[in-house]
Amino acid sequence: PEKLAEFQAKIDADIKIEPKDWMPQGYRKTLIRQIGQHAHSEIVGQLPEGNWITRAPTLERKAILLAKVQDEAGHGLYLYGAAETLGVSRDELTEMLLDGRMKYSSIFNYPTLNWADIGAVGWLVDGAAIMNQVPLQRTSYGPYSRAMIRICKEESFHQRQGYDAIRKMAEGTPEQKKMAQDALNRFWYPSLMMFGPSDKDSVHSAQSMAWKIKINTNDELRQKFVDQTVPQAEYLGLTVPDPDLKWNEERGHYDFSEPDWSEFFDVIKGNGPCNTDRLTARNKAWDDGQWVRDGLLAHAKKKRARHLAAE
Amino acid sequence: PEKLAEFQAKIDADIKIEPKDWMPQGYRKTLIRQIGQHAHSEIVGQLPEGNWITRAPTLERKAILLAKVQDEAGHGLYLYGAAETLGVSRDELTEMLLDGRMKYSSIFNYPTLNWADIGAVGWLVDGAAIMNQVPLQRTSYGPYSRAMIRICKEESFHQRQGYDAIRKMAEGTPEQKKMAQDALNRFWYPSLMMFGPSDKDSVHSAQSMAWKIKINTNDELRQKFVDQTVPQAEYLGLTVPDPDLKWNEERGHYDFSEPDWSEFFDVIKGNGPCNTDRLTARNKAWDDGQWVRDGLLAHAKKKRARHLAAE
Amino acid sequence: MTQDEAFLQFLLRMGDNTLILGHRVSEWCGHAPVLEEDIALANTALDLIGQTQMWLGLAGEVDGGQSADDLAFLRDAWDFRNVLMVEVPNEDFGRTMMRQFLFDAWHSIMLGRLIKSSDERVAAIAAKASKEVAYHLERSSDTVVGLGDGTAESHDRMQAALDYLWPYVGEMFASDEIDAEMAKAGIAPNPADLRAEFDALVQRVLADATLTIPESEFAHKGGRNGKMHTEHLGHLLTQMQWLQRAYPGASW
Amino acid sequence: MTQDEAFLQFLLRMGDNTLILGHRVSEWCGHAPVLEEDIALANTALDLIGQTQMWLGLAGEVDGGQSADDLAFLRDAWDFRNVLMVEVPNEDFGRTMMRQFLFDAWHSIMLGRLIKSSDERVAAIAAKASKEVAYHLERSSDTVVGLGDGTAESHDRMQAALDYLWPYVGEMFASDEIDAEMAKAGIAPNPADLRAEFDALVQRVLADATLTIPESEFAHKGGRNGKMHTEHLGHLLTQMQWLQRAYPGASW
Repeated sequence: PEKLAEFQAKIDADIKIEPKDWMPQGYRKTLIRQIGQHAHSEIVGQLPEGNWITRAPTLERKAILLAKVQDEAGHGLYLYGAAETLGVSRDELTEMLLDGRMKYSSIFNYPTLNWADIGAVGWLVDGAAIMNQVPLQRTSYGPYSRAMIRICKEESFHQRQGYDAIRKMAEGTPEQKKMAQDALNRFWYPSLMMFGPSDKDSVHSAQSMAWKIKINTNDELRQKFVDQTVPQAEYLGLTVPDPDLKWNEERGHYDFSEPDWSEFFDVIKGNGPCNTDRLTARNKAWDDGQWVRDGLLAHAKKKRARHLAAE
Repeated sequence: PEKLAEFQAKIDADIKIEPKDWMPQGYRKTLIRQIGQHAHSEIVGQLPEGNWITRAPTLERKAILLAKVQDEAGHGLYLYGAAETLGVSRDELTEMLLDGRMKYSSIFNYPTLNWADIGAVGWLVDGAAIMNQVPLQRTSYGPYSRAMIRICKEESFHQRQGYDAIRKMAEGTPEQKKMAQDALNRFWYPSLMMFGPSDKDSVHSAQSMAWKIKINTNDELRQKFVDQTVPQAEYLGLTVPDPDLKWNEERGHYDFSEPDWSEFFDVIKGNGPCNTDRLTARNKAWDDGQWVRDGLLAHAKKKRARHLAAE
Repeated sequence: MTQDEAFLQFLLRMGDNTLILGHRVSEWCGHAPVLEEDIALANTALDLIGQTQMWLGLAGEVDGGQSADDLAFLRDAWDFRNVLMVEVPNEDFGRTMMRQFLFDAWHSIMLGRLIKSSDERVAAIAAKASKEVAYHLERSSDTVVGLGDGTAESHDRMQAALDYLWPYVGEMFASDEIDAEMAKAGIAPNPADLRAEFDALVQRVLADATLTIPESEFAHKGGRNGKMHTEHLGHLLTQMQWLQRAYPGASW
Repeated sequence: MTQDEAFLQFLLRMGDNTLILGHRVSEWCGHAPVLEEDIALANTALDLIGQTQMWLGLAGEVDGGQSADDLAFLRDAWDFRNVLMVEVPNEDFGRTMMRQFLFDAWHSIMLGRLIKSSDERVAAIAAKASKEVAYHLERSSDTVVGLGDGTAESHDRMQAALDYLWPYVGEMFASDEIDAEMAKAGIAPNPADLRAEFDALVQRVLADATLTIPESEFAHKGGRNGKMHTEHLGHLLTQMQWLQRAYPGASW
């Protein structure tokens, strides 16, 4: 308890917790879950965008999309690295993803169905992710905080690219504009869900906020996202699929409809449009790649042995 | 030797040899090879045409192509059936195809690269095949002869459909006409090769002709094919890719250039554009289907056992 | 929504189902586990494409003079109205045949009702198609039973196929305002009303196949109204529509 | 054939190689065996697409004002001039990396010569690309050695990949009148002249990988002059060109 008080004092004083520092089990466990899920989201998040790489309409768009998906894999690396400082290996985390013990962001269980979806993912999904992540640059755990700083920089670049891609569609031919609207229709509510259910319904929030693993409430962030995104949609000439959306002068915020939380819980349970396909794809990549990992490992050992023998 | 004379006398008198009749080992062996190769050709022949089923340009064309490929599988069935009357099972023959001990027609080692190829295959490849097969309706072995009668009827239907398909292309847009010409350029010489090397170079021909397993010489059939096909190409407004092709008034036939026989022997050795892919596809179908064949067999046995138990 | 608009949607739903499933089945051509199956699958695909020509042909008429080919080859994914089940990849032969069986079961019941449609054109198409589909159902039922009650491996594969496909079954019986409109006009039954007959049929065959129907009642949706397709449809269209897209206006 | 015509063909050969291989490599995205490989493959694809923009951009200039995108997305299979090797499907990671290694080896040697091209534009592209490709070669060599000299399984898979791909190697060194024209003008080397350096490099790496180079000298051909492609190219284009074909004239 003395240690615990000391620990909390450091956090309150905005001193970062580092891997070798003492920390409560709950703090460690919560962090592993949160960082791991975030890492998995980057990995699974490659799939919906990767779905359009082979169909990107220009060389430039193909290059941008490849670079983006590559960055996401890189974010996965940083985050697995941060999680490893807490004593869990990347392989352990991966196995928990593959057998369903750990989750990834539900947004990636929605399909990408037209090219404007790629813009929408950048604009809305990365937009919502950044909204979540920016405060986490100040999170109490050092390696996590530093990973988030690097990631946020790249993510905001992605978001601008996404907005640019959907703008091009919204300003394009009638079909392109229709694609952009269709993308917004399908991604709007799932994006709002990315902030999680209302904090009233969230069990862990208070402790996580005390530990500065979580900085803002879900509802705060969701409101901020709506306030930021609605004018952008208007600028694009697109209609947010919410008839009750309107500016509330008094609050200084937009009033908006809640997403269908039963859908949210359905998707979490595994019933999203793509849950099965996403996990199948990741399992297949892992299983098919076993011989590669084994081969490279065997070679590394041989090489080391030869090196030692030569000394 | 007495039996042998009797056997030859029956053949000379155009009496069909039937499965239970005595026959020389060489006759049986040659027939198994010939019928087996023919059956395999029907099976492997599904692949180059199947390659365009998912890309057929209209519903009608798709239906025609499906029906045709279905017929070819049917021909495979008849022929394997005929071979089975000689004491070799379909599975044995299949395994010999899959491990390379038996061949299939080399023409199917050429790729189908544009939609006009589908027409060209019907027109030229089926055309050459019919040229080979029509005389075989009179072949000495009863089951083979009867199979050929059924097959020839369907093949000539396919050939007309193929000609119609390429005619549509030749009369179409400039790009379509270019596709038709491109198809003719690629399939002309391989079609000529379908009749085999000149009889001068063929070891087995004399015996096979005495046995009426082979009715005409390769060169006779090739000439007949050229004579029939050149006017059709002219009618289509397409150019046969042979600068030396011309009508020989004296012979009453077209003079034409020999195909590049070194290419022919290269393809037979396994170096055609598609040999590896074709055999890989067939092996994959067979290996992937093992559990299906096993499952259906196991069920049939269970069913029979239940049936017996119920009696 | 006017009755004509609803009728068009109904026809697209019928025709897109057979078009997309026919395409999927045709992918097997030359790759089936046994020669007889190659023939049977090609035959099934052929029937489905033929039915597509009738349904989309009528849809094109109703829609003011488009051809069945225009509808098949020149619409993008969002305009398709097939159930999601027919879009999923073939995977192994087991999943292909299970999908076929589940679809055939619905299809045969649906067509049986459509024979009595108040619209004569619909009734005529249904009369022709239902004979073909009765045969499809017989075959796919036999195969599902044969493989379900075969070896341990074939049983497991068929169970996995059923588990994967079951969440796609519900959409075939989802009813919306279009279905209500069709039912009111006596053109087509309300899909929800077919469920009991479907369940009885499927339960009987799957019991013979020694397979267990999953308990979850969750159903994917979106295909019939075009609001949500699978990612697979777009890939399928790149192949199917290639020539028509690359060489617009040509005649084949 | 004029020198301009030959120059255009040369540029298409360079650009189509990187375009098609870049596409193939990009298919791995999200499916690689290790996260680091996902990143490396995406990076390779990205470089190749960037090089495509330069080569096809120059080709389009020479050809009278087409854009690199026009050339990439609006030509049909017969207009492509890449070697056949870059068309073959990825298959497993082993074949993908072996193909990459064989191509990188040729590519790095070729670019090394092109740096000294008499055409400044070619020299400039080569200078930029050769830095990237030196890194590709380093990586693919390491991987080929690591997997060839890894486990028994990884060794066998790499040997199978080499056996499959070897007949596609010869085409990279086939010389025709276009190459002669380019060599005469000092724009590009005669490919045949690169073979000795290639053989030395490849033999060294494959020896480290404990792999055996097949004896057959047979070489598939047809890609560089467009007379014969593989059946795979057409399927690749259905995906690659889909949007441009379906929505002609749109700006993305």
